Amino acid sequence: MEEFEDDEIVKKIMHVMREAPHGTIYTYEGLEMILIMAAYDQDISVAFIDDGVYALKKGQNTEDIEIKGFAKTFGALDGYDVEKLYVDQISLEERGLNEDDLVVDVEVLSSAEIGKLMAEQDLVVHH
Amino acid sequence: MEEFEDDEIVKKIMHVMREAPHGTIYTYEGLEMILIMAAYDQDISVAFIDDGVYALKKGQNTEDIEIKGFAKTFGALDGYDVEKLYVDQISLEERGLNEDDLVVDVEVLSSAEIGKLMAEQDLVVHH
Amino acid sequence: MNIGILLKEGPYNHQAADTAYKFAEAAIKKGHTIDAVFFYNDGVINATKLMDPPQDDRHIADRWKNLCQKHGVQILACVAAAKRRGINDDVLIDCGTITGLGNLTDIAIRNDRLITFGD
Amino acid sequence: MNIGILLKEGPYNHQAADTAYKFAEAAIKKGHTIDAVFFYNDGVINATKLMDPPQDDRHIADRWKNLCQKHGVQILACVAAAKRRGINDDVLIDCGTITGLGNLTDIAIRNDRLITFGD
Amino acid sequence: MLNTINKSPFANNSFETSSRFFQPGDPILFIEDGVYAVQANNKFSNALRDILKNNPVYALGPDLNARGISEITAGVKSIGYEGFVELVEDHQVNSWL
Amino acid sequence: MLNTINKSPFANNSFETSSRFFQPGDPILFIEDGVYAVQANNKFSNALRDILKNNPVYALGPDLNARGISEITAGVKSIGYEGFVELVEDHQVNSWL
Repeated sequence: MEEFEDDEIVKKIMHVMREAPHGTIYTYEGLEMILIMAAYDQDISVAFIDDGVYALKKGQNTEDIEIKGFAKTFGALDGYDVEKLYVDQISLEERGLNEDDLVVDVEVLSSAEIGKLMAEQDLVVHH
Repeated sequence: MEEFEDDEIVKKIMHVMREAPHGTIYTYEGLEMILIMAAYDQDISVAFIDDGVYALKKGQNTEDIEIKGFAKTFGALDGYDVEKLYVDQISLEERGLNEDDLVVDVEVLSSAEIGKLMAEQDLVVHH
Repeated sequence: MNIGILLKEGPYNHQAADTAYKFAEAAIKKGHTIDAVFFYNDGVINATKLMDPPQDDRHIADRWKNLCQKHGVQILACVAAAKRRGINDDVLIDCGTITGLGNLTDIAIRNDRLITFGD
Repeated sequence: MNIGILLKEGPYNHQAADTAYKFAEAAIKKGHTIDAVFFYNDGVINATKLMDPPQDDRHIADRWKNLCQKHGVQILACVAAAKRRGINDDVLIDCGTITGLGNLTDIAIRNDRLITFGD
Repeated sequence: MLNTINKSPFANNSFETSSRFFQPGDPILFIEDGVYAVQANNKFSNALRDILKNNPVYALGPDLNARGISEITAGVKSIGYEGFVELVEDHQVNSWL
Repeated sequence: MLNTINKSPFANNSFETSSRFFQPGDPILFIEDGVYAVQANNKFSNALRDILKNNPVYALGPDLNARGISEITAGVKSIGYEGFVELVEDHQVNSWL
């Protein structure tokens, strides 16, 4: 694979958010990675699984813990051409949440459906 | 409390091992802390709960992962005057282990019994 | 009341450093003495003066330095843990000290509380 | 086969740095090319030359330096993650480079695999 | 003894395990990602109600707000960092990690 | 796609969760503290046997040895770092963290 071809290659890259926000930085630094990779015109998707769904919860206000919030950025990902947001249905239900609780429109899928999408990727990165 | 009294004070300090060995350093650096505190003639005990019981498993050989093993040191803690080793019975059973699988003689107690001992401590440190 | 703090995770990656600081701040405000903040495990990364977060973010190393300079809180990093992770006197924050676990034992003995923050 | 590695945890505290290294070593032995090891999150702590573990323990920073010097593996640390944790050019291991996430994206694009190690 | 729990009960077993060790009357304080345990009507609500029979239960308000948790299980009290300090004034601390 | 799992199934839900996403035929590789899942006769043995019906399952031998695990669930194959590399030759990798 030669260097000059890089610009023409579009890889299917899925980012997986599986950790709760704020307790650790993984979701936030993961979001930074997503934004950069999207700027390189790759075929980006993001899957929210387990506590990762909490990253999308409405009403987060991090002022009192003095950590920068980022729910708004997740809500504006389509502005960065990241439009494929998948949420694992069981993860949502287990947490007593539904789509109305989330800051952005997402596609709620079964774990099997997300598993099939994972299988189609060139790259899966967990954060 | 004045400085010169320090030597005379004996505090009841319980160290809690709840993480598996080797995947993280907490058990190993926790052991280093136990050894130092024991040298200060404190009343030290160690409770092994959840995956912490794996720290005592016989037959650990870390050669191929090139990480220093430390099961032998746990087995020799009585030489450092650390003789109160408590193992949570449920944690042992859940992992299909029994006392014969461990590198050292321990007191196997119920969670309630260990909880009572915790309540008597001046200090509890989780590793 | 005299309180020691044991911090077991590095800055930014885990909230532990933030919670420990907010707790210390509130305790001081209520008239308590924070004797020391002792960094252990990855907690020693809190002690580097090279930390350089984005301008609009909190500066965790400066928080520890200020606790030390303004409120006399000892800011201590365990030497063995620090050496493993590349923290030495060359990069140590002002007012911080690299020390041994014996010092932590003294802190545990002489204070009314030793409170652990980690992950 | 061309392989990139993404390492998300610091040395010693998590086994991830050890597994990543052992994997890289085995891949090179089997004739594959490790294009780069990219440090992210607390992984950037792997890039400090101040690391000074006990003599009888493995030296993780030296492992990365050797991979770079002997096998041409790029050793890269994300600049934003590095700044938060006090890693800059002053403490960077020989043969290492501080770089941006764009570089990681290039690595993801040009290699057959990008394998994540973390915790 | 004050028991603090800082991990999400969905991801980690610290909530489930620690509850076997609580003594009657011990206060329990959820902090950081631990506060997800007290969100109303989730799968830990029943376990929490059992604990509330014998133990006062608190959650750190700043952490609840950060995570957008506005409805919490009845009987759980939201407190600030000052409240955390007040609990520490009255109790030794057992920080479950 | 090769799925790697590196957390103890007792402490973390990554084994339980990831198994909902496996595709038939996908190899599964347990590494680091993940290898506790394949210890014979523990509470995950049944879940593992279900997975073995549709997926080849491996565990990293150096990690098994480090943890003193000598008996593993029937059907699980112990491999070295070279075996890990061979799996990577044949598959993209999904590292569950």
